[in-house]
Amino acid sequence: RQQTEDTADGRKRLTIAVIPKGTTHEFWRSIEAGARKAEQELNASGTPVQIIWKGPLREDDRDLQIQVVENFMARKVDGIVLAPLDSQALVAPVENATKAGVPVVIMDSDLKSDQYVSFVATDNYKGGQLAGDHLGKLLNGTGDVILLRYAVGSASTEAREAGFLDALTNRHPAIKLLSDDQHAGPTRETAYQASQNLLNRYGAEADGIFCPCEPPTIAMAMALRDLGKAGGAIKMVGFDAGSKSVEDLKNGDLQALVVQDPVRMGYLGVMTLVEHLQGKPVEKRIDTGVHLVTRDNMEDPEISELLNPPIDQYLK
Amino acid sequence: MSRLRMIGVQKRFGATQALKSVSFSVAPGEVHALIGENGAGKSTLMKILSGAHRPDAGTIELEGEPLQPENPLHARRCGIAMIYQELNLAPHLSVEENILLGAEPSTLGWLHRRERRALAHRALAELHHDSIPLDAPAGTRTIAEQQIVEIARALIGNPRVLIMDEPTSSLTHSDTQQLFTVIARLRERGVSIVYISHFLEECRQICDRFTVLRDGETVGSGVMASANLQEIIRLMVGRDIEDIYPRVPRQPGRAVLELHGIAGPARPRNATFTVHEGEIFGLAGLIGAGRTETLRACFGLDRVREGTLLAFGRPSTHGTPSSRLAQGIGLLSENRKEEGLMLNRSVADNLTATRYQPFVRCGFIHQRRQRRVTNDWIARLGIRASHSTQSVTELSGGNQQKVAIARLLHHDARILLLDEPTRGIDVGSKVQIYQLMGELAAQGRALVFVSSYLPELLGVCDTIGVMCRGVLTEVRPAAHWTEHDIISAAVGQSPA
Amino acid sequence: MRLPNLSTLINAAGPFFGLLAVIAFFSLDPDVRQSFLTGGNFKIILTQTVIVAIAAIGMTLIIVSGGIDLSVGSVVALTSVVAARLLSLDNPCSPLLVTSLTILTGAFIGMVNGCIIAGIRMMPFIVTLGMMGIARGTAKWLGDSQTVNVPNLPAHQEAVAPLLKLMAMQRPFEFLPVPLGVWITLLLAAGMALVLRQTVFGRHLFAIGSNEATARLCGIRVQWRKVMIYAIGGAFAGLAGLMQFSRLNQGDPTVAIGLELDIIAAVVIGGASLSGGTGSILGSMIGALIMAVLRNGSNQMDWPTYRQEIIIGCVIIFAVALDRWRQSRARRNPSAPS
Amino acid sequence: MRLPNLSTLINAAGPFFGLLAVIAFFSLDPDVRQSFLTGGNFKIILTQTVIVAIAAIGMTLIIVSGGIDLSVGSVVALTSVVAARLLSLDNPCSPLLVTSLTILTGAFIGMVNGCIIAGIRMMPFIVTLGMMGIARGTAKWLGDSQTVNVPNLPAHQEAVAPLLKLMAMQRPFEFLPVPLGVWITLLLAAGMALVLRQTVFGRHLFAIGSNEATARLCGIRVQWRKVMIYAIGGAFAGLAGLMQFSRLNQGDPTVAIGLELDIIAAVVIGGASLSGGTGSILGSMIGALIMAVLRNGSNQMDWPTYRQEIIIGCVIIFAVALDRWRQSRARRNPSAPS
Ligand SMILES: Nc1ncnc2c1ncn2[C@@H]1O[C@H](COP(=O)(O)OP(=O)(O)OP(=O)(O)O)[C@@H](O)[C@H]1O
Ligand SMILES: Nc1ncnc2c1ncn2[C@@H]1O[C@H](COP(=O)(O)OP(=O)(O)OP(=O)(O)O)[C@@H](O)[C@H]1O
Ligand SMILES: [Mg+2]
Ligand SMILES: [Mg+2]
Repeated sequence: RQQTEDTADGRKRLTIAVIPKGTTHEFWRSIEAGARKAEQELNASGTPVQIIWKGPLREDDRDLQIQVVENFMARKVDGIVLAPLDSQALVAPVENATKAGVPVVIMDSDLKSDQYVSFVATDNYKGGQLAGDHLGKLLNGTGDVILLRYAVGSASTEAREAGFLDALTNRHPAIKLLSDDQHAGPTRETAYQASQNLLNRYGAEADGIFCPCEPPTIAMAMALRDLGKAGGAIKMVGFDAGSKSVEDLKNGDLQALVVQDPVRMGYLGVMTLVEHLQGKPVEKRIDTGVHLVTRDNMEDPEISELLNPPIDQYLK
Repeated sequence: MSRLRMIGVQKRFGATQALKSVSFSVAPGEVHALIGENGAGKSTLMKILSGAHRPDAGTIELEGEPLQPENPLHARRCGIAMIYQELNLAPHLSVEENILLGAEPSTLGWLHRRERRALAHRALAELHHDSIPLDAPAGTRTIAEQQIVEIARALIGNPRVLIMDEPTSSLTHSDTQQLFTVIARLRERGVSIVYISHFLEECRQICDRFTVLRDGETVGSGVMASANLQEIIRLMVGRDIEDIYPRVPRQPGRAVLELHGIAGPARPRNATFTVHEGEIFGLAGLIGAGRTETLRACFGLDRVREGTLLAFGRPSTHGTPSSRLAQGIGLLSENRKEEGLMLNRSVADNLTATRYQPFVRCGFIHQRRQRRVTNDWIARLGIRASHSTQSVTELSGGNQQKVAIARLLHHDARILLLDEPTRGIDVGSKVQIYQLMGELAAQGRALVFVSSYLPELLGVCDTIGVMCRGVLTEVRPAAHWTEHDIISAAVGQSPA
Repeated sequence: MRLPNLSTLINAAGPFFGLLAVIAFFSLDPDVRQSFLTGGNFKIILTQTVIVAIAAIGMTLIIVSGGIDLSVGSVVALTSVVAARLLSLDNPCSPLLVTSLTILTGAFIGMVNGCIIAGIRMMPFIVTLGMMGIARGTAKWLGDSQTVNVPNLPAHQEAVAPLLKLMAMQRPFEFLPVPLGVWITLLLAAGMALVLRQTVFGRHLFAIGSNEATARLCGIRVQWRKVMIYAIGGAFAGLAGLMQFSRLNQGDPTVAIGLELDIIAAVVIGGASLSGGTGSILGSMIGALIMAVLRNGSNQMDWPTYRQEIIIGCVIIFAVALDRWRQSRARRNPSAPS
Repeated sequence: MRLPNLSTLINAAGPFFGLLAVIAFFSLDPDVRQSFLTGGNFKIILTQTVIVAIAAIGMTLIIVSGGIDLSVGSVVALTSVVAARLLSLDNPCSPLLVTSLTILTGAFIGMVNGCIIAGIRMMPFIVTLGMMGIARGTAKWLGDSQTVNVPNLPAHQEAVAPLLKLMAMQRPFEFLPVPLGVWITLLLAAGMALVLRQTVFGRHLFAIGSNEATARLCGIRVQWRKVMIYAIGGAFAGLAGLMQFSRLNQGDPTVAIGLELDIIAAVVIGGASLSGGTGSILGSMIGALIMAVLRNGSNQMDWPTYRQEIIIGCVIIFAVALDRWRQSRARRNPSAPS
């Protein structure tokens, strides 16, 4: 609540606002866990830090996210870690905050500006390419594929979709796209309806499916199961390590998942900001990595931690 | 030469031919009475003249020039103003705004404040009602004051033809007289006035000539002074009515409704009276005296603040409409349109709304039986409806009222509280209702009859009480009252 | 007891022909027809209609009585979270208990709506607009701003299993067996249609919607009835929330945003008037189906999302305009008494 | 011409005290006060209110005349896309032309609403509900289902620059200079308040909302007026869309979902009744401010989102309940005529 408050040992406590795009998906929960992890480590190492976790009132509303950024700027927090809902819309508030002396670290999705401290994110385009290549391999280079897009105007998923499409056209030209202009919408319910309706139309012809983030991945797997086409009849590659998706992968309903490392993203976002506040130089672009997970490698300890991040350890 | 002529005007609403060729004319400076039964087409004819409806056929001439009123604005510009039968006010707007509505003095859309107030004030002053505050929202004034506001609005444009559709149905006696002096003044100025009323005595008092409509046709016209009332009634109804106030022999029994010092939230302040089985108890008073509120308090619609009420000998001061209905008390509202009826529901549903038990089997309503019962009532009361599932909107005012009364009969109410049951109803229907009331009393039911029309109170009731400013001052057998006594009691002068 | 009479049927016929027209339209294209006009697809459509349809039953009661309920979408989200939370307790509740508590939660919120509307005599639009935010916030609060997933433990999964069956789809390419939820919806719709048409309670609803003052005068306890009506509407929303849970296998506090408008549109397309006094369950069900068929068909036609939105918007306006026109014509040429 | 009279002021006082109460509440905590009660923060609040406030001016006219417009949110999105598209043409339009065309687009949609409502005599709720989908779909169509960004070329950026100034915030920690958009809002609010109170048009609006039949019989061309009212409402929504563009520096077809409910809430908190005949621009502006202060304050208090939603819901119900209570008291003790 207080911008800078002297703690017992006389050191200034840093207040850092972490602003996700939304709060309901597990992905954001992992980001929060990462941020909390950083908070705990910093506090333990003698740098008092307070993290404020604050999502927008309505998910996916850019103006409401701008309002959150502005309100934190008015509060004169020491810094902001932001996952911008849009690469353009958030430019002005971020630049304003920077001008007002509130440094901003961008995470997850890009921002069309250079007035931020650092950009900490997955390479989403690369993630999409990974998915495209893997699906191409699964189908041996031929077949009919469905792309169920996420939502209108979401930069990170659009990059994945673009990466996926480019991988197909460049390296697997024999694969045909059955449908690539349907949007799943923001919730699992909207995604489920769209999946059911799409599969009803193309279920007989399709050989492969790609979904670019958590809600459509889970919903499409549900729809495939309804149809009895799960388990390999239609090969499916999803994105993000929702606990349900991980289960589906284990059961073989999903053939592969492209996963990011959200805990690391949250952790590095806060750490980078604190380093910047302490006057240390930081990288302008920090890649937190993407990994292709299949049934074969999901038991590797490194991957296993990605799939089941130790969230509860950091969130009380 | 006549100022206004309507020739062969026809109008059809769906299946009803409201007007089949009506002709009439008015001269400058003439007050012309338009008389007819409910549903004869009086209001429709005048609405055509004022541009609210378009005629199907026929011509209208104003000062010899053909006129086709396109809409109310056009008619107003041509000098035709109308006071509608139903109150037409914007309740949220102030009195002044209502008076000037549609004729606001302005330049380029900007209102002139001073001129506005002066105009409104002048119009009210002409009606001797400049005490009505100009800035008060119209909805908070009494019904009578609202009626005055409407009349003031009609006077604003200095009309050449002024139509008054039952302007006095909610005015007090003195306001009515006030209105008549205004009418006389306007007549001297050469304004032509069309005056519609079911009170034939009023028409006699101020009208020069009359036209009678029946079933959408002109059936007669003439000079008022030389016509006799019986003659006019015969023209209206199409038959002779011997006895306007038929008396059915009856015997009062035990007391069933006793009020002791009943006071409501604002009105009444103190009402004490007793009604017996087989008695018609009349409640007289000026508008705003609190008669409606007395009935509403009895029926549990308004809170009873003080006093006690005994129904059928048992104390039950506080009640709700449902408990009153269960006791066998029924209320007929004075406001048919807004409270009395569900206009878009069927006759059957309206008629049986308070008592479904006779047709309920295992929780479900047996619809055929419901319709059969409804048809019985339709036949017994002579309601003009094509079938029991017709919606009530499609009935004329008098028949709507009969449906509302039939509801009380179907409920088999032992005490009937009737608030202005004859308001806006033609002579023929009135007689039917009086007859019915008499029969009900003869069956041993108790009736409370609220009316502002003294002759009918004196003609129908056994006992009459008079209310003045919320206090029931005086109760006497009807035979011991005269019209003059009632008026003096109602205005608060101790009766001679 | 009697079947609904002729005029009721004719009134419902308008929306019904609308439904046929929409289905016919999507069947024009032979490619689409192949997958669209199949038993399996109609099973999908029916399943997708369940949530809107159940909530629309309650909304029909509310709209017939002259009210409106904007909080339904939020209540669906809240109750889906409540169901998920109850099943995530250390000792998960039994499916029956979950069902009853979920429905009761909905009914409780409806009752609060009703009490405020009846008690302070406020416009239902405002009260339920406020409740929309309150219920949504509560859902987020209960869900800790996240979706609530039932733990993957034997005891919990056992408790969830029967609930998941409600909306589970088997044999995707055949019409039968239709999920249990569809049968429940049909049963409830038939039951409430009877209640609305053939019982005193139903008559009172129509009376209140048609003219509240008259209803009061006729001894109907209008304020109590309103509390009841909103509570029943809330209970149906609660059941819809349970179906939502069953469909997603999770409680999602952000689900069903704007669903209330779909539901209201369904009821209105089905012939109800927002000024109260008219409406029928049958019509509302058909209205809900029309919306679902439109959505399904647009997906199958591969129409972009925007075209679907535009067309649904046009259908809403067109359906109601047609209804007005039909009614004004009916008034002009009144049919013989039925 | 005269200042609004006493009773108007007293009517507006209710919401005004509400605003003061909300501000006072957030100032209780000394820590929060430090950042909350600053010129910079109030500048932010005002800027955040602009879009809702501008749209609320139009909505006030519509609600006063007894209507409602659910399509406003979608129109804001659509017009923000239109502005972005016009600026992205190979030869970008001049800022002035963009402004006029954007406003005209809004006015056009409002006019279509008005024509359907007045022409077929349909309930505004339904018509604008349909239009909500249509406008949203059209926005997505025009935007190609994406946000529309103005190309980063000199000619284009030059055209955009003046428009971005509308909502640009300079010197974030001082109250002045307030963005141009705030001044425009104030000016328009003052202008429309005058129009509503002091012109024949305003009179007619109140008359139509208070009693439509009477208005018609008094010679007011009700149907024409309605077309005009909805067109003006749409024009204000169009201007709000321009402000939205200026704020986001992009046309966003998915922005402002559900904004119409915020706007309606602002107007109603400001003392208007959804049944028509009452309402004031001043009140609506204060209503919009209350909502923005609540949102800003909750952020500063570190409240979780859900608490904010619950509280705003409660405030809506409470504000209107209070208003009802005040009015019923006023009716019981009528003050002397002013
Ligand atoms: N808007 C309308 N739609 C359908 N029928 C109508 C309409 N207005 C009037 N009617 C019918 O036209 C006929 C004439 O009605 P009108 O109101 O002119 O009668 P009236 O002579 O004024 O009766 P009252 O003395 O009761 O006022 C009636 O049968 C009435 O039912
Ligand atoms: N809605 C209201 N608000 C404030 N005062 C009212 C309202 N309705 C009625 N009153 C007041 O209550 C008193 C009695 O009302 P009302 O005119 O109904 O009496 P009444 O004797 O029944 O007259 P009548 O039956 O002849 O119309 C009047 O002084 C009136 O001003
Ligand atoms: Mg008449
Ligand atoms: Mg009365």
